[in-house]
Amino acid sequence: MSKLSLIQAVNQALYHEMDRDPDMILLGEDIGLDGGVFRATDGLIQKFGEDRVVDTPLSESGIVGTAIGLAAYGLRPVAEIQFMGFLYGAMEQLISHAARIRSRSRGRYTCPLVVRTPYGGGIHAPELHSESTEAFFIHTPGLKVVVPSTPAEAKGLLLSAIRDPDPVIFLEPSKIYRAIKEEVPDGEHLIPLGEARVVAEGEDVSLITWGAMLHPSLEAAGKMAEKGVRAEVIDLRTLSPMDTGTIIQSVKKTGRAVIIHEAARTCGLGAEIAAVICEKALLSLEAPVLRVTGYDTPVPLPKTEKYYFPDCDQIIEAVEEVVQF
Amino acid sequence: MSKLSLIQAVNQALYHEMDRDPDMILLGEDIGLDGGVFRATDGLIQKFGEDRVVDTPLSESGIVGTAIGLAAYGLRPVAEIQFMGFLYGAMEQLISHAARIRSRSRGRYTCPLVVRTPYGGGIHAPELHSESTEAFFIHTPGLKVVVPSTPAEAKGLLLSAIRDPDPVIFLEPSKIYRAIKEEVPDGEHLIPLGEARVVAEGEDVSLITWGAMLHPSLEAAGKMAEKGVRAEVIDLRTLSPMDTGTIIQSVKKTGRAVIIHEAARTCGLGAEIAAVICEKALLSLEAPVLRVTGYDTPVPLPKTEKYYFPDCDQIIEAVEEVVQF
Amino acid sequence: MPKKTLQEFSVESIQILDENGKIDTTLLSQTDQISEKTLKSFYESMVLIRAIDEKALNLQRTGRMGTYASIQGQEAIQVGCAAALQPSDWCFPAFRATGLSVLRGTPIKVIYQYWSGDERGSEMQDGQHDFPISIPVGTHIPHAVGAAWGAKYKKDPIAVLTTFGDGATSKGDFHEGMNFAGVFKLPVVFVCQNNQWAISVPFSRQTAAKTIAQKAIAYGFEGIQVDGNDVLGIYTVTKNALEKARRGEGPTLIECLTYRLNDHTTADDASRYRTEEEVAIWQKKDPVLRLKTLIEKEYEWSESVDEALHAEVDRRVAEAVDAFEAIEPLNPLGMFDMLFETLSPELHDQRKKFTQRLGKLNKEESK
Amino acid sequence: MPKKTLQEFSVESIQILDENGKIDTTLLSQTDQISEKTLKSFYESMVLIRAIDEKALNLQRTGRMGTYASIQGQEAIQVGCAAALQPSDWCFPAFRATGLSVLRGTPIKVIYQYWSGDERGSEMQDGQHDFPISIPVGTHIPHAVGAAWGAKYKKDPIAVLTTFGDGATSKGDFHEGMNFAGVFKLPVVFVCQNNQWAISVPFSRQTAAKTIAQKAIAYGFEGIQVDGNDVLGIYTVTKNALEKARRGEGPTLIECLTYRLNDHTTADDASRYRTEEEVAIWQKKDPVLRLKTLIEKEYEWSESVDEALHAEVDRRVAEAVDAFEAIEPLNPLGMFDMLFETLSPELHDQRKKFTQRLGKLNKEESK
Ligand SMILES: Cc1ncc(C[n+]2csc(CCOP(=O)(O)OP(=O)(O)O)c2C)c(N)n1
Ligand SMILES: Cc1ncc(C[n+]2csc(CCOP(=O)(O)OP(=O)(O)O)c2C)c(N)n1
Ligand SMILES: [Mg+2]
Ligand SMILES: [Mg+2]
Repeated sequence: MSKLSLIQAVNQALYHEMDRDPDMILLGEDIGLDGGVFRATDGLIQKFGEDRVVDTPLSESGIVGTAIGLAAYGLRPVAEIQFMGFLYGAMEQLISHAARIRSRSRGRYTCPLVVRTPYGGGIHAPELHSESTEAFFIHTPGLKVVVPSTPAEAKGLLLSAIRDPDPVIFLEPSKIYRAIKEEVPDGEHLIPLGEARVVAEGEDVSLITWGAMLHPSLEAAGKMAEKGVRAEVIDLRTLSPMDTGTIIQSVKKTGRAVIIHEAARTCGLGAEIAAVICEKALLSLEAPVLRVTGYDTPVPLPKTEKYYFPDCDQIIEAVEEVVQF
Repeated sequence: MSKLSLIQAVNQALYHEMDRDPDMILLGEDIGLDGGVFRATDGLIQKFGEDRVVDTPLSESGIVGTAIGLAAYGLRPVAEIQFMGFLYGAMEQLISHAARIRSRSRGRYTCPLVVRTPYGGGIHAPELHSESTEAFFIHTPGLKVVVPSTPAEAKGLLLSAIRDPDPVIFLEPSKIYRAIKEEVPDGEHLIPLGEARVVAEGEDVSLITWGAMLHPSLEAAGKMAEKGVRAEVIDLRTLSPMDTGTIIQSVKKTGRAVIIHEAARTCGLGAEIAAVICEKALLSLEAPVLRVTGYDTPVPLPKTEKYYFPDCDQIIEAVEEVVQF
Repeated sequence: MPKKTLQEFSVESIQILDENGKIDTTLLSQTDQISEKTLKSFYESMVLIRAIDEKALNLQRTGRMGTYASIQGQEAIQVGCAAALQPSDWCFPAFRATGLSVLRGTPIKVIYQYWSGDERGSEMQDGQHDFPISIPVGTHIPHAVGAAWGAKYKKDPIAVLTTFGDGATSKGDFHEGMNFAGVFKLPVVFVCQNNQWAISVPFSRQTAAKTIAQKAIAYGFEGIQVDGNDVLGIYTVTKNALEKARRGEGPTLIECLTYRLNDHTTADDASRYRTEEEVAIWQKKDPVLRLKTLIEKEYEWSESVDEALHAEVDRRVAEAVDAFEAIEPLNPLGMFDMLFETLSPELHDQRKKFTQRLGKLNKEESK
Repeated sequence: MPKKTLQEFSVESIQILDENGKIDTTLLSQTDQISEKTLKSFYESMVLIRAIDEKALNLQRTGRMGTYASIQGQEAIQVGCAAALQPSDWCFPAFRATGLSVLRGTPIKVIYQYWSGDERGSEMQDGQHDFPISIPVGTHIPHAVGAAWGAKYKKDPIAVLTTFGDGATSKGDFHEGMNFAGVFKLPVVFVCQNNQWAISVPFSRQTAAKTIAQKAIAYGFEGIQVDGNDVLGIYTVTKNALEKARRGEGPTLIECLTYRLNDHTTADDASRYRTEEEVAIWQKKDPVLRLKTLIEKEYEWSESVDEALHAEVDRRVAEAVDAFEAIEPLNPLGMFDMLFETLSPELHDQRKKFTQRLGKLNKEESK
């Protein structure tokens, strides 16, 4: 065990797996000597050499497209895209190919590819450095989508993502890359994909969230506890496939749900969660399912970005609304 | 008035507007002498010349990217993308640019661009010719998304889309390009964006749908009427911005809702609609909100594609389920 | 050095077998000699793949197959490439490569399955290192580059070949793939079947460059044009490029200048956008006829031998059609079962409901 | 014609003002003479934009501005381009173009606003036909091409110029944009500021081509390399290219070979990936010093005149900083109000709730 930040945990997971699996290679922009703009790959080129830690041309579609070929050839490529906003250039490769290599080839070729990318806002960076459009990938059959919320989670989920036989979009909440440190198990540490985590148990309301938003949600839960409202907090971890069972079980118990995400509201994952609840737990509902989300606008530039992201107060307000409904 | 198919109505709208506005130009693959693979632009190059009806290189991102420049320069470009599945190559231009030109430039430049593309399945075509990923664009702040369901609707909505000062993704259900003919007003015919249409009134259940799915929905409503169940059928027409008012009003009246779309279920627009209902009309609900949708898989190739798309029977089943709940 | 020339480039064009069936022996002897047997087998392959193509058009016309993209006029490229490839090489064809696929091992029946919209039409044979066709033009090019990268990483002594059309060169994926191949000096050969049309868009509207070959200059490696109706030229150039790739000397772009003799696909009507005269000119350059002239002249290939070949080919194709038509229906559950290694609970649920629906549908149909 | 040469290309490099401040008069006289006044104004512009850049670094270091991308070493390109452009021309700069923007009319204050994350930093002045910077590398290139297309369509007698880095040439958008420009023969000039690094990725990892200039060959138009630290070369070549564009003779790619003297941005640490020796070599080629040497020699530019210029520039910059620091806070409602011409009901609703939240937040803050 050592106390690591999320970015260090990512680095450790990459190191661990590269050491274990000679077929794993990293590719991306500035991941070599520079160690990645967030230093996720710091020290890896020194250890594993430039055949395995490969700086590529500035070419997101090229990175994902060649990674698909690498994966089909039998390697385990882990691609870094510098920011989620630059993944849009690779959408055709992801949707039309990564997600379909296995089914198109009837299982003959597979695509065990991980695309890692920092995501979400709050880091005072220029436009398109604060994207949280996970819904695009969740809506794409054939992809998995994973978002860790703490350092230990990051290590355990990333290792599982790399070993997964299918393509995984691994979204790292950049806001909390360095904000939290926690004990992270050394060596093997695997958290299965597809299972949500109940971070806090409660009887009165279910807070459903993931990534950086877990933290204001926990804060809100703490404050509400002082007022006697016991919130259950669920960290989804794997967004696709989603652990519907854990959500429904919780809402059947609490009768109330608030979903918190950074992404724009309309057609975000929050909508899917609300729809599932409304379909499978309607009779348990004692209040409307509320969503606390980003607005249906681009994320503002740093000067006013703070206004975009859900904060503890907004979560508390929503909780109060459903509790008092 | 003349009796036209949907594709003829599109052609007439393009003709009408090009005739009226010398700044309107068409660009895309095979839209010139070939008249487009579906013949949407048939005859237009002969009438308006090759400066205004422009065959481009095979380059979807180039088409959308240069169209953004054309629009910002003051033209009214209408781009044809041959099939929705090929729009994925242009996602970065759409998300990072078309949707942001106005806000990034603080209103100095605008992007009055229409991207027309055939969408949806059922035409026995190869892979990626049956896509209905409207949710991607609905989830992108700064874009509008419009889907007509009949010939007259197509003309009225397309004219409004072209005159709209902001970028519009105009999705034409290719399955019904030639399936229906109806009277289409000659000359000016404008249907405002952002307003849904109640196609059939009813008291017992609201069927909410758009595009080609309107037709099996109407068929199902007809069959249910025979059994005494009166369905209200709503054709959304503009998917973004969505006419929430019409949806909520209807569900408050009927207490039941079934949403029908071709797109994959998870994170499709159906989820958003269910979430909005669950938030704004929970107390009116007498049954869970059900979704009849495509599966969370790619659309199969022609041999088995029919199994993918919602059909009348599935809609009836869902209606019976909510009515008997 | 106020003004100086940094670099000079030239773009060459190769032709070994000319339009009258005459061979340029100097060029041929520079490479290994092509034997009588090889020449005849090239011709046999061309006759075979043309017959497969003709039959596909016929199956489509008679409603037994879906939309099909004819390869007529482009047979030399596919035969030349197939002959130059080793079985251990990997191949990433675009959709106009029926001939190449057959020669790489895909049964004719499977070709017809693909074009009839049957997913089993994308299955590869054991030991056949080919990627299935995908539809978005040009987007498979980076996959070929990635596989070549994989081979280089694993030190496998193979090369990768990918084919695509002139239209494909306009896509960003062509650019990004070519660029990676150059930067990492990968063992990959890019074969552009420049048939001068992308559906209705002529080559001059695809690029202002006079050749596709010169596009390699942008990526720092060699590009060369070859007469796309000259199987000997294609075979020779491709073989050299593959060997160079296997030697670790990097990628090559080969532009095969040819012509699409038929409509783009069976859903297209080429008379809307190009003249009969143009087609007629290229009909005279037919790659099959050209090779026939050669072997007739050089190796006494007689009409009766030719007829026997056609009869044998027709028999094979007819057999394949029978097999194609006898195929049991595709199980639609593949939609779920082929997507991930393990089904998620939600997909499992969807699959279960679908199975129930399927039961009902099948009952109704059998009524 | 068994083997023939189809095309020959050469890539030229131009330098008018060499590293010792000496002018090649033959080349210069081919174009219109550059007057003493012009030369001095070039120098003044360079001094100005370097001072703006220095101050930006300082503002960032002292926490008064956000991440900033320094242009040091690349001033000649920006001054040369700005001088070659007409006000009626359109300009689509990438992010490393502070100097170009200022010389095109953006107030210094607005530059600092942009890099402090204030959306008003993207506002253009009346009559300034420039696109705001956007962040995804290379993706603005097609916009420039589209605007050039618009100008051609409207028969406006203007040209369009776009700048980008060496890294940008690897993106599909570069390719698709260049290709459209060639096919439609559009009045656009592509200026690549090849500073040999894309953050930590060296030019050799960006492309296997020896020059960026040769990439134009792939698109059928002219590409040329110019010494990117030679303002006279850049001015001359760019002016010619713009005039050619305005005459309807199509696009040009200009590669300006230069070097980024500072870190990629203030968030970067270039010592992780490149040597001090390399930087030192390029420091000697500083474009500002080079021009200073020339005007000192030719026009008796004295130290005292130089000091006066620096004093005046410092005053202007200080004034701009004051103005920058006095700006009233940005209204966050712009997030809604700038998105569409008309707000949808849903956005109206979100805006309303946001206004209430803002009220609360402001109250809390003022407590
Ligand atoms: C990305 C993409 N855009 C458009 C299409 C539709 N389409 C299919 S084939 C084709 C033309 C291809 O031309 P080319 O690359 O020259 O190949 P050819 O058909 O001539 O063999 C087009 C436009 C497609 N399949 N993919
Ligand atoms: C599409 C995209 N990918 C990655 C980035 C992150 N990034 C910002 S600048 C840069 C390097 C750009 O290099 P170059 O084009 O040579 O311009 P320079 O910085 O040298 O001026 C990178 C990778 C980005 N902004 N956009
Ligand atoms: Mg072609
Ligand atoms: Mg650079």
